[in-house]
Amino acid sequence: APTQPTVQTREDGRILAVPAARQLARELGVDLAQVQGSGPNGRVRVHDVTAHVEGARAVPPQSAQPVASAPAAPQPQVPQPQAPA
Amino acid sequence: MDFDVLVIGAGPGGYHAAIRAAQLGLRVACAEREAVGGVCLNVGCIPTKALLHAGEQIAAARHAADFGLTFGEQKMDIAKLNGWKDGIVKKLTGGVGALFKANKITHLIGEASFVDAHTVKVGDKTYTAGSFIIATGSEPAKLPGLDVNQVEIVDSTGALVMPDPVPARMLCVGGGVIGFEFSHVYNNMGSQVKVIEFLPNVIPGADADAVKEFAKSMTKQGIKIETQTKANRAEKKADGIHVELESVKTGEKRTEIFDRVLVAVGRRPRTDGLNVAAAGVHVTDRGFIPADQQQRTNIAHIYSVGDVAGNPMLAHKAMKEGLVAAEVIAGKPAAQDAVAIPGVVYTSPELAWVGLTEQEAKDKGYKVKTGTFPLSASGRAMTLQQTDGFVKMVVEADTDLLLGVHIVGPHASDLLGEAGLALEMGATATDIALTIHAHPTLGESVLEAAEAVHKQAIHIMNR
Amino acid sequence: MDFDVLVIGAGPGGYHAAIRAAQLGLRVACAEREAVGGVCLNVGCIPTKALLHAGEQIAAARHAADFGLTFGEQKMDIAKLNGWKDGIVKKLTGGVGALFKANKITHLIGEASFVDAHTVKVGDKTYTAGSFIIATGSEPAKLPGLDVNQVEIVDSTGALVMPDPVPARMLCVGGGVIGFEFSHVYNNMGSQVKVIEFLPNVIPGADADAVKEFAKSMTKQGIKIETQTKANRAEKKADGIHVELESVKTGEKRTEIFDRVLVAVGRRPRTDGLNVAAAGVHVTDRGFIPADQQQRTNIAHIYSVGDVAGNPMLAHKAMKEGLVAAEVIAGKPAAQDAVAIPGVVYTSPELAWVGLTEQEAKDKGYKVKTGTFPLSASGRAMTLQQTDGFVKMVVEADTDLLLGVHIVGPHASDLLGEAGLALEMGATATDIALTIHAHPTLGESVLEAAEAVHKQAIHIMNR
Ligand SMILES: Cc1cc2nc3c(=O)[nH]c(=O)nc-3n(C[C@H](O)[C@H](O)[C@H](O)COP(=O)(O)OP(=O)(O)OC[C@H]3O[C@@H](n4cnc5c(N)ncnc54)[C@H](O)[C@@H]3O)c2cc1C
Ligand SMILES: Cc1cc2nc3c(=O)[nH]c(=O)nc-3n(C[C@H](O)[C@H](O)[C@H](O)COP(=O)(O)OP(=O)(O)OC[C@H]3O[C@@H](n4cnc5c(N)ncnc54)[C@H](O)[C@@H]3O)c2cc1C
Repeated sequence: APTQPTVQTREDGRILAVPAARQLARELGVDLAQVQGSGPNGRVRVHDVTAHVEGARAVPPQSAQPVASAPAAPQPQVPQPQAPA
Repeated sequence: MDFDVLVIGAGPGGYHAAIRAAQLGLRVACAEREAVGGVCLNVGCIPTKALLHAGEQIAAARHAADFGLTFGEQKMDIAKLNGWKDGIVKKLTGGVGALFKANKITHLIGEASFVDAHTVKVGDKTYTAGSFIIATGSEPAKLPGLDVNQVEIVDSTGALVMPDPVPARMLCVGGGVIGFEFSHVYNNMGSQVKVIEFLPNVIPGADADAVKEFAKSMTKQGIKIETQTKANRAEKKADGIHVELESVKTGEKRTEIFDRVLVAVGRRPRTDGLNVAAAGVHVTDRGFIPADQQQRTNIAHIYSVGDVAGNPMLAHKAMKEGLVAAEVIAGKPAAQDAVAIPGVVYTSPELAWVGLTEQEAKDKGYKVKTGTFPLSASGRAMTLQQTDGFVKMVVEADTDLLLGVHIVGPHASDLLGEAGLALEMGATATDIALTIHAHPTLGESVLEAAEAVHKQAIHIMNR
Repeated sequence: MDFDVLVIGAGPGGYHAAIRAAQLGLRVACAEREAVGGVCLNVGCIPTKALLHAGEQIAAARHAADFGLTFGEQKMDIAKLNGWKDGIVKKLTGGVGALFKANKITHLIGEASFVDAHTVKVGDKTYTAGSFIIATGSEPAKLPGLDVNQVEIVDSTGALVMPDPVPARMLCVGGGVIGFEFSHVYNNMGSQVKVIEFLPNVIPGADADAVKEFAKSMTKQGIKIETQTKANRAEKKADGIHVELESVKTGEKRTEIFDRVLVAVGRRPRTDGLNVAAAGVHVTDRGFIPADQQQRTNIAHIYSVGDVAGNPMLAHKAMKEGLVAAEVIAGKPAAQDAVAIPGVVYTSPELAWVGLTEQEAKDKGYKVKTGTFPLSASGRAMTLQQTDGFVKMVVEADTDLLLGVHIVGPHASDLLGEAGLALEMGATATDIALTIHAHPTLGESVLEAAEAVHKQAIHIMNR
């Protein structure tokens, strides 16, 4: 089973994430600090959050994973923006 | 339960909350004791911008001589000016009223006060609601010794009515955003304006370099600025209002004579008549009703947004908080998690900023790089006849992460859109530098400031 | 080898390439046969914007009556106008010259032509270089039957010299960006202006809704627009220039009389005198020298940037490509990989866009959502007396990904900064909607258009 990714934390304590990713993380009950960001400086984008959720779903729920057991998490309709060709 | 949500106050915080709550299908009421639109639409953001535009057109007509356009005698019909400004206010407040109707929001006319945590009284009727949003705003702070009579000694509301004739000598007590906006208006209208400020710098909160550039331009335009100065008392005499000014540093006092004195020394939260105690809502010593990231007060179903919830007292902060409160009540995953709240002084040039000042960034322990691009090197600024100012970018040295953007110049407030989005997106100076900006635009100066961070601006030498 | 890089042409493409190459430590020469700054600074972007500003000030003075400001007789000193405009050009081209010096760029005066793939002749001297950058730009396209004499029948260069008196009747042949900018200037200066366009719509390439809104405002301001119309021939007679116009649809012909005719039917790449054949560089049928993402032509050490490299013929595209070529030559990982290149018509209101139009997005197979916010609902636009226009956002329906932004309105070009960065960052409409935009600004209309995509704009009803 995949291990929890090690997420770099910034010295200023800020978790870099675009606004839509922050909102989606709240909606899905995801702790952004646990999400591996794919952008520069570890910036979290929407697809990072969805990938995190999908990764977590592939693993049987464990108590150590708040994501999968978050009570409010609905079955996510996961948007995945792609840059236009 | 009469309503799902009852909003108290129809300023920008309140009306945004009410409309969003209605959009999300809730039964909404909004109580307002004065005029829909609050301070912002009636006696704040909007009428000041109308007057500023009018004043700037007077200045523009003067500068038109540079390119050969001259005019005969210029006349200003002050009654028409006030009427035009009032017309815009009416149109906008009427618009909010229409939006209330269209969104089926019950508009309760009168002062709201809590009976208990689930009941509010408006006029002689009481209403129950599942949630309450307190959006009661703020009012001008008072200054002992200078009693506002809205004729000779005015606060921001009185200053909005341009007198006829325009005062020859104007004193503005307080060198903050509101003080400078009015000073700029009156200066353009022909008043001799002096601004006094208690602190060593005007526009507290803005970047020191930006403030310096801004103050230089204001001074060049004829506004006299005296910092570390306070006004002790004012007395009306036959030849004008005698104001005792005092140097904060030396204690030296002198009396100067003015025709109008504007007291613009800040604003304080407004909770009078609201009787929040009955609901058990916590109020701070300074009168604020603090809220968490979901805009909840200490009482879980009572929310607080806008000026009454805390600083900065700005309309767009109130709007954001209003939307968040409404969405949270509707069960949405909203939060007031903004990286930065922009600030603007709508003078000409404008002073606009978002994010950390250089000093704030340093104080927070960041290793900082900056890049500055002067508008004197911008082709677009030249064609607009407005080359005072610059764009300054504050960046985290190691990561290139954008921390703050500070702009003095024409349309600076419009350029903030990019800067604000960049901060929220966690953009780097490189992201901005690699984005094509249309030529010739003022936005190119934002790009060049980002390039300057890397010592690669094109239109200046990078040292 | 005399130089690491020899740049041919000192327009925006060429001078950006030269300066960046020098910043990166290369030995650089730049050959120019006319004036440093190219079309853009001398007879393009900059002087048009100067004239547009002057024209808009005339219009603004007229609108000032709305708020009570009136003027006596208005006079326009045309010689001074032309001189002011020329002064800005001189300042900017002088600035580029100074930057060349400061960056130690050798400025070769004269026409450059290739001797072989490694040697270029300028005047009577030959120079060798490791790489070459072709940045020779473009020139106005000609129209048979309308011979430009720069007096009665002018191209964009002739139109830049405002005649005294201003022509009473002006015909603009071509309803593109350049045509409309001049039409707007002459209209504000007092000419009766007609624009004819061969195609069914003006401003080809812009979003259809935006063009409609734009054309409506131009028409309201007095510019007559006739689409699907062409000009066959022009003849100077005692009472003016007789121009034969023909309806493209019906073939119907008629003759109309004008005092000045502007031919603005596009531009074509310029390679005359360059003798690229000697270097083996490929030139297309239409005269372009195409380049790859690193700006390399078919000959690996010869680069091509700007108008001569292909459409769109815009200064900021030339600049970007110039920077890319210089960085690639210096061994940096640069590429012209822009998601979108913005376009602007600098009239009042401006028409500005970046990214895909609604139709383009559909043609590419996107499932599209749009959101539009009218400036008539913007408080800031009201205070600026400019409420014509809107912000329209084109978004991919399923992912919310921003595809294009189309703006008609004041300062539209300044608002493009946010839109352009958003496209480059792969932002969604939600990212924009969640970002606090200062109040009251035009940028709030960008936010509201993003909200409108989700049927949640606040200041309009969302249908
Ligand atoms: C001159 C001036 C210029 C300004 N310019 C700007 C600017 O350019 N940009 C900017 O962002 N901000 C500006 N501001 C600040 C801005 O106006 C405020 O931040 C904003 O109005 C706060 O909104 P709000 O909804 O919190 O409160 P308010 O706008 O103060 O609205 C509160 C409303 O609640 C009502 N109310 C209060 N108590 C009760 C009660 N018990 N029952 C019923 N109704 C009640 C009041 O009548 C009022 O209508 C300016 C302010 C001033 C004074
Ligand atoms: C009226 C008008 C308004 C415009 N407004 C805008 C606008 O607002 N925004 C915008 O983005 N674009 C605008 N453009 C387009 C813009 O001017 C061009 O896209 C831009 O100038 C292209 O830059 P360039 O470096 O490719 O070429 P150019 O600017 O054309 O420069 C090429 C240079 O190369 C020199 N040259 C050519 N051949 C040789 C040779 N053999 N030897 C030596 N030197 C040579 C020329 O003398 C010239 O100086 C406008 C154009 C016009 C005509």
